[in-house]
Amino acid sequence: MLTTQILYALAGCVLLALGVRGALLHASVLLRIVAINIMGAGVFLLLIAVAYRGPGLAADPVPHALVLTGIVVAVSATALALALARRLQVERDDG
Amino acid sequence: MNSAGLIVFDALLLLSIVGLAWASLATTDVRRSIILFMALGLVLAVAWGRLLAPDVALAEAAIGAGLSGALLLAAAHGQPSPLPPESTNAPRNHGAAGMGMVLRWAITLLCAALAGTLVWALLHAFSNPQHDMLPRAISANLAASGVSNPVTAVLLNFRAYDTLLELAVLLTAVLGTFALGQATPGYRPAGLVFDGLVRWLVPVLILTAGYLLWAGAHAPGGAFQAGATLAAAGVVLRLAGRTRIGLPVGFMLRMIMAAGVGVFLLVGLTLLLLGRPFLGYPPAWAGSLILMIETAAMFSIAATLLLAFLGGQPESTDVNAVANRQREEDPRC
Amino acid sequence: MADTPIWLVALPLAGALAALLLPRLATAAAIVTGLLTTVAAGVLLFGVATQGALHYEIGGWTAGLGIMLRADGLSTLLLLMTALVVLAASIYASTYFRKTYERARFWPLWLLLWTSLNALLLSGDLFNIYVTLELLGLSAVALASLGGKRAAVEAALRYLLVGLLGSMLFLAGVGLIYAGYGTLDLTVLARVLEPGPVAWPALALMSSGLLLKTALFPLHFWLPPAHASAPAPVSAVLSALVVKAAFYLVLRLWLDVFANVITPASANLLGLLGAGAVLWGSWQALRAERLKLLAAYSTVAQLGYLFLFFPLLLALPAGPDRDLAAGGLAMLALTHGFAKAGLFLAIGIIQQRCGHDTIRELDGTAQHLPATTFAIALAGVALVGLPPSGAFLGKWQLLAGAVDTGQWWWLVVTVAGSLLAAAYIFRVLGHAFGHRPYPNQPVTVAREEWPALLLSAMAALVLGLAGAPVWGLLEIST
Amino acid sequence: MNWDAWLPVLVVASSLLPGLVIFFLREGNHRMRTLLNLAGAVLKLVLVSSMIWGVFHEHVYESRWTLAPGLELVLHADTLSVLFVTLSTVLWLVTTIYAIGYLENAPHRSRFFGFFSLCVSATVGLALAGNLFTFVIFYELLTLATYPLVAHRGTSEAVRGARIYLAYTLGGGMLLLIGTVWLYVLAGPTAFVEGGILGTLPADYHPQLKMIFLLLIVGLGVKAALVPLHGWLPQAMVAPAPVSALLHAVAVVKAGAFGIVRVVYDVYGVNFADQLGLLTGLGIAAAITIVYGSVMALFQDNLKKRLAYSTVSQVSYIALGTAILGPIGTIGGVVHLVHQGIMKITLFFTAGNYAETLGIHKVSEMNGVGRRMPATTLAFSIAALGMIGVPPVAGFVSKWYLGLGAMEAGMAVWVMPVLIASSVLNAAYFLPVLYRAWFREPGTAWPAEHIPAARFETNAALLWPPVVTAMLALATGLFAAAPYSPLEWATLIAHREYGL
Amino acid sequence: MNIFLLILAWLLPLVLVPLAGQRYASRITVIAPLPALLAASMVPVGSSVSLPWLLLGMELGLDDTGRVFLFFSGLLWLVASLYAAGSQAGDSKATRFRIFFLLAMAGNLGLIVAMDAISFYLGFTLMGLAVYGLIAHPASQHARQAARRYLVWTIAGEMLLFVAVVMLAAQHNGIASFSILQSSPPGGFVMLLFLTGFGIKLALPGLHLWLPQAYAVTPIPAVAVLSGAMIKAGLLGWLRFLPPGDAVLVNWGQVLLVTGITGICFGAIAGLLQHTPRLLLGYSSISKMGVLTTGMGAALAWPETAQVMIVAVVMYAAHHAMVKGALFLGLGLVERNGLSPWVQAGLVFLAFALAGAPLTSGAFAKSVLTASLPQGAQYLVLLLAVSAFATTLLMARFLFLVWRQGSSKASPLPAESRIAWLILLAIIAVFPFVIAEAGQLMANAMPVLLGMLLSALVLLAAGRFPVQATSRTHRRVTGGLVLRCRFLTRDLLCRGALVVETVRSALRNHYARVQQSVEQLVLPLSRASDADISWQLAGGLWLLIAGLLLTGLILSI
Repeated sequence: MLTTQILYALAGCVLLALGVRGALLHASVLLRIVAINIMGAGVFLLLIAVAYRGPGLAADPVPHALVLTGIVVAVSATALALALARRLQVERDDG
Repeated sequence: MNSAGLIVFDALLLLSIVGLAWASLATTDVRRSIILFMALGLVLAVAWGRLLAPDVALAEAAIGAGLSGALLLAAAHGQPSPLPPESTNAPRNHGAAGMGMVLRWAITLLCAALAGTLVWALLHAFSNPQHDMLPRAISANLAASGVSNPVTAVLLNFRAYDTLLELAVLLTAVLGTFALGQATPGYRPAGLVFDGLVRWLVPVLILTAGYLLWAGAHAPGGAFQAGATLAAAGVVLRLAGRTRIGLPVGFMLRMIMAAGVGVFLLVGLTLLLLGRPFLGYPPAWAGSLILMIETAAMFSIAATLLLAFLGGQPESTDVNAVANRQREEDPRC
Repeated sequence: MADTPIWLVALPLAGALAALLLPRLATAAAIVTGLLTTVAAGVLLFGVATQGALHYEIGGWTAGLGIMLRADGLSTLLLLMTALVVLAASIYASTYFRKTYERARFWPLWLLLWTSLNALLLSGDLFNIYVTLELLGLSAVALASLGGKRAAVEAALRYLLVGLLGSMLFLAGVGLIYAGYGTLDLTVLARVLEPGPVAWPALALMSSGLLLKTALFPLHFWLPPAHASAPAPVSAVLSALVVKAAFYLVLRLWLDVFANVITPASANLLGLLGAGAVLWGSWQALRAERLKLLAAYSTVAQLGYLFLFFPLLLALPAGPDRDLAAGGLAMLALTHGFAKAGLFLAIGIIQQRCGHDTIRELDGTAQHLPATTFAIALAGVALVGLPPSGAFLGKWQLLAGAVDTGQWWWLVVTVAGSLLAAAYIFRVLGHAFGHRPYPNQPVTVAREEWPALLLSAMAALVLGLAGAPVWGLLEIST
Repeated sequence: MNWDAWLPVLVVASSLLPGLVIFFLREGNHRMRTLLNLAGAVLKLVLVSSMIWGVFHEHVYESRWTLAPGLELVLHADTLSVLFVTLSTVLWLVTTIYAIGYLENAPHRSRFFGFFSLCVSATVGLALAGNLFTFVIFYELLTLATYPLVAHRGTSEAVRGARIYLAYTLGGGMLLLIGTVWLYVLAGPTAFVEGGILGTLPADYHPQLKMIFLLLIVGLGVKAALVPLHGWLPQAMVAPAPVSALLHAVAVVKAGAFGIVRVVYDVYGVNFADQLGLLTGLGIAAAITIVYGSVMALFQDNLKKRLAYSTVSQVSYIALGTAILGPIGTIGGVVHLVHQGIMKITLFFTAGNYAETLGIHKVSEMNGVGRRMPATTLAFSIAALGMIGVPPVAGFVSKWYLGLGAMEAGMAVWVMPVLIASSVLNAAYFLPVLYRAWFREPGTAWPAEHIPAARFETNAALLWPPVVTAMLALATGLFAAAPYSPLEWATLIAHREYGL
Repeated sequence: MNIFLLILAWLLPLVLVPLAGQRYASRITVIAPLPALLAASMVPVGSSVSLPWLLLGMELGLDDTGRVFLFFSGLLWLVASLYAAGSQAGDSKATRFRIFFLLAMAGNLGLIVAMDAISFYLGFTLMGLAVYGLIAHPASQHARQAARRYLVWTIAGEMLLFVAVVMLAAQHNGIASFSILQSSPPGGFVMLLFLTGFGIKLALPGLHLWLPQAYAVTPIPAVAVLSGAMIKAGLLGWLRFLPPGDAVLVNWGQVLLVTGITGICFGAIAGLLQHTPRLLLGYSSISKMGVLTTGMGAALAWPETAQVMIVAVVMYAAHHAMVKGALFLGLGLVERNGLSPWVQAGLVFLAFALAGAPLTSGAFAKSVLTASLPQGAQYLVLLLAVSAFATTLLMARFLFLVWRQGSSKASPLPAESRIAWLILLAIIAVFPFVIAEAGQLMANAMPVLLGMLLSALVLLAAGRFPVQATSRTHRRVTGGLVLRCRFLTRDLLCRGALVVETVRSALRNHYARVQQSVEQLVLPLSRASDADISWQLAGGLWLLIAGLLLTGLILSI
């Protein structure tokens, strides 16, 4: 059992929870998107912490690959969400 | 660094991570929140480094912190600050406010419970011996994967299918963005200082991208980091107010967008037709095929991220222009 | 034959690229792709039926190291349904979208959606499922926003955020599983998973993420606006397939992977929420003023039925009775898929021909659009669960399971839901029969109406009368 | 599959396929439509005739098709089904001719005849159903096929009537479904077997079986219009006359009654049902319905509504016959299935004739109509007298056997008064109509004379069907004891049910 | 041949029904009763026909009783048909009259040759209902009322009979053939039903309420057969269903005796109080049916002499049928043609015959009856004498009323009608001499003489002190009762409907109220659409469900 692993995983959990809370409680779309990104960051932190095998030891590459994929997916989703939000803003301004 | 120093470092890092996240979510000022989020991204990149995940650290720095932040900031550009609540038409009264308070606390508590549960589960998971079967299998097969960086091996060989779909996700996102119509024209041009900065920043970024791509095979780096860096160059140019940011238009643009998925798929299907499994590279060819895929992917990623940043299809490339005739009216009921 | 699973993913993906690169030929490319993919689905079904479940290791790497695609009876059936529904909707869409730029925007996303559906149904790896879920979510959102109206964009945005939240929780669950068991392969996991502090939260996280995506009551709030404001072919696929895909995952997780983790209490919770969905969804559908909203709420209700099966399946001992109930579940899901797609396409025709879909002003539709009305009626029969639709057989098994396990309350819910469904369907049909100045030249546009008719007939007639092989196919599992 | 296995399918298909084709015919193509309709009807008649012969000689006609494991769609011809099939076939033919005349130049004829054929297909399927599951399927199909017919006129009243009809029948269908499923779980596939199949179940199932019986009977009772489940029937009379005729005489109402017969005899077995104490309840429900329907009919001025309430009353004779233990009561109930059909269809035909020819919708408008439309009124009179139970019209035969059966079963104490009360009430609401029609002086003008008197008093297509059915009603009573008569057939059924 | 005649007896009238609208229909109608008469005279007693395919297995046959009945009924129908050919000639609705006339004829003749209960019931019903058409034929308010009243009673009677027949058949395993049914006597309840059911047709006192008014309005040829032939169907019913000679039925015989005696007295007294000839004849029929009832009662009460008694009763029935029929026809002649001398003579003769004066059929019938009386019932001789006396008085009053009654002479009857009457008169006059012994013809002189004497006195007195037309006793007594009954029924029905309606509207109101309150209760719920569900609430629910799922998984119940 590694303290580092636990600590970072714990931080990941906190980030996830914070993100969920933010995503649910914020009224602004952009803030919600930020919150979801933070949530994602928490999950990634958790995964990387899981991969950690201790100082000097090679970490498990699989979660790293997963997180890399996850980051790209997250940014894609963010991009689409932002485009929608912007479009909505335009529609609101027009209407 | 000794272990005590490490613990202090860890503590500071974790505190700043949590603190930044908290701060970023506690504010209702969108821009402030975004900047704090970008800061969080940078700190996280450090954390990845600390956890011996340099590939992720690079990607986080380039994408998580950099591009996401840029996207968010660009979106926040036209918005009043702070934003009005999304559902202004929802009836609000004192009772509802009271309910809202209860709800806030309930959600907070439930989130705390969520975190608690996760921690409990993780503690339990960590208390068992680590599962090393998969890492061992990877190192055993690394030689056949065509690359020496295990992360790249997983990404582009063992779990290449994930990556293929991930590129498809990216493509979907940008197509979705396109579907929403024209790009919002014109950003506020940056100042002269920034303009000066651009002159040397862009070539550096492009060079970095090339290096990252090449290095990916054996060291931290790869198509995503490279693509993100390349996109960053475009973003910088755009922020400098340049209209021409190196993006082609029309068919070429679509080719570049499709290239990542296309080459990936082409390789996979060619192998399939040659009697190998889908994406089952012959070990001798694996390195070159992966590099080929990665190159195409880099361009696609760069173009896609840039387009996402632009928030839509650049003008004159829109197929809108192709046909604007009105749909002929049908006999109504 | 053994390669068919990967073709099912590769073909629509290639089609999407073709449609993207050649906007002017997008429709043709899409239809060709659609036909090829449908053939592939048929070949897969044949293969699974004759040779048993198919496994495909991508890249030749063994499961665990690489990603394995698996096609068993259930997934194959759903793949075929997906192929048929999407193909029909494609044919309809080729007339629905008339401007070239609309087509250029629509087809690549459409085929990407199909790719994601097939990939999801075939996936045998938890993280891969996450990626397919995201691909599915994003393409669905992008398509839903194609309506371009403010309502559509607003609904799409909400849909996206909900989807992201769900995926993130799902991913957190995946992380937990990886932390606890060091593998992501479903087949392996099914062997090693055991009840405990890792599996419980993991299942809870993944399930709640998926429940949000599958719009189980009371988490359905995002669905009706999104499905009601999307273009008709998109609505059809969203309602018929996309929510169903998330449900498929719940089913997989609960019945295959986490089979020895789940408990009666949790299954009852799902059943309870399903009951809520049946009643609330039907009630809202009854009150809906627009056809599309009605159809969307009907989807909420119909998904509820599927969840009613969980407590039954858990209570039934493994054996023929359980297989029958499981077959009923699949039958209900299949029927709903076809019926709802047919319904939405028909509504699309009405909306385009009449310029609106307000139920109260539908008087005389039957005179004006007889074939379309007939399609709605057929779909309605299937939604209510009247014979000879497949849903009747499904509901029969639901009722039989409820009686068999002594869980009477689900029986009451099913009956109440069916009656409410009849009420909202015949509210529409009643208007269709209403008076309108006669003569009014009936309009029949074969290319527009056939897809809806065929889909509805599939649900209301074919599945019910020739659906027996479904049970046999479901026995084939990994 | 050989001929014996195909025949039941063909019997169903002979109306189903023409119906489906008719949907796609252009509105103006009435020659083709008529041809299809009549060809289907005649073909069905031929097929059914061969079936009658075969069943009499103990041929087994059976088609099976698996819908799901353990759930089979079974079409099986036994004596009881042949009786109902024949009734449906003959009356369908007549009604089709009538409908062709009735709907001349009316809109939406393709739709109408399409659903009309579907309705008959569902009825025939229901008659041939070989197990409860199949029965339920066709039962629901019947609901679906008749809904558009009731709503056909498209007026708000028609749509409302159709809605009420649907609400009732679907609700009933659900109860039936629950009962069927429950029974299926307890006893497996419930094939219709003469003498019933449930008697062998262990005794601790009996309370459940009672519950199931209640569910089934209530479910069927909706269509059979048992009080208080009859509310839809008077509403549904807004349908066009041929539809009402078919609805009241053959299809819907009769389907419910037929179902009750099936459940009591071929699922539970009448002796077992009696042993469970279920028959008395059924009988009392039927008795209440008989009296209630007749009393309500007294107060109706609208002719079709009066007939509708009369149906409520008359159909329960079948249930009453079922509730009477013993072969004679069975004969009475089963034969009334046919007799009521023939007589009621005549009444609705004639009511339609009055409405179409002279615009008469109410009893109070019928003064002297017998002189203007003697043949129609004669048909009406014969059928009405039959309803009262006047010999030699068919209704008398039913009543005779019901009475004898009640005596035999020792239930005469309450069955006889019900029979008598019903006859008296029938007389009370039918005879004044006859009086008006034959003895009152006509008013100065008819409410709305659509068809002037020419060679016949009205269109030939409208005139002949009721005349033929009235003659049939007379003949079935007069030649009740002749071979192949409904009565003889009912006797055959009773003998096979009781294993005599 | 025999078989054909037995079938043709009732089939021919039916076959002629469709021809009733033809031009020569009135002539054709006349041939309708001929097969019945032929059958009565040519078919040997005891022959029978079985038609198992008809109805529920029809049996026809002819026995002694049937033969007499067939004879006098056929004769009456023949005469009435001929009469009607004249009397209904100017009737605009003659077709309708002929249809019902033929139907009633078929029913009447059919029930006589019927040898099973169902065929009998068929004929009885057919006759009963067809008569309604004859009574209702004149389009007057009176006719309508009378017809309706007749119908109510007839249907009541038929219902009782239906139950009785069914119950009787049930005693014999559902077999309805008379030969089987008569093998054992019916049970008490069935007996009561038969007595009442046929009693209505026979107009027993208390069950006679339909009769007087019906006689008052029915066209003459119809009322002739009604009063002559058809009313006797009740008697035939008794004879068919109640096997005489069984000791079990002795008590019922006593009941019949009492009823019959009451009928005799009531009919006579009420008849005397009438002021129109038709009503008077009606009550006279009630009185005479009392005689038949008494005879039937005697047959049942003394089983050993039952056979003889029955023959006597049947003979009496034949006598009464022909005389009463002829009286009505004669009355019709007076009504239409006025009081010509030869009609007066005929009527006087008939009056004597009915009263039972010597040398008439009445004397013969009464003497047969008296002779058949069993030992224990000699007191009935006195009763019969009283009856004869009363009849004499009635006939005297009848002649008086006929004489007083004016005649319109607007539409004199053609020759056919007169010939018909004359034929009947001739037969009445001749047939006692053919079959009776001399002693029998001389019976009954005393009471008739006494009656004549008293009548003459009254006539003289009346001439002295002109009396107003007799009070309308009948209307007040019977009509009042009937009316009251009808009002009561209608009242009850209306009240029932009212109650139903009240309950229904109450339920409806209640339902509306419940609906309202439910709506108010669930208003927030029903108004709430999902669009209003805030993001936060949904999110909270989501987390809650996740938590519950976890709890459900952990707490494996």
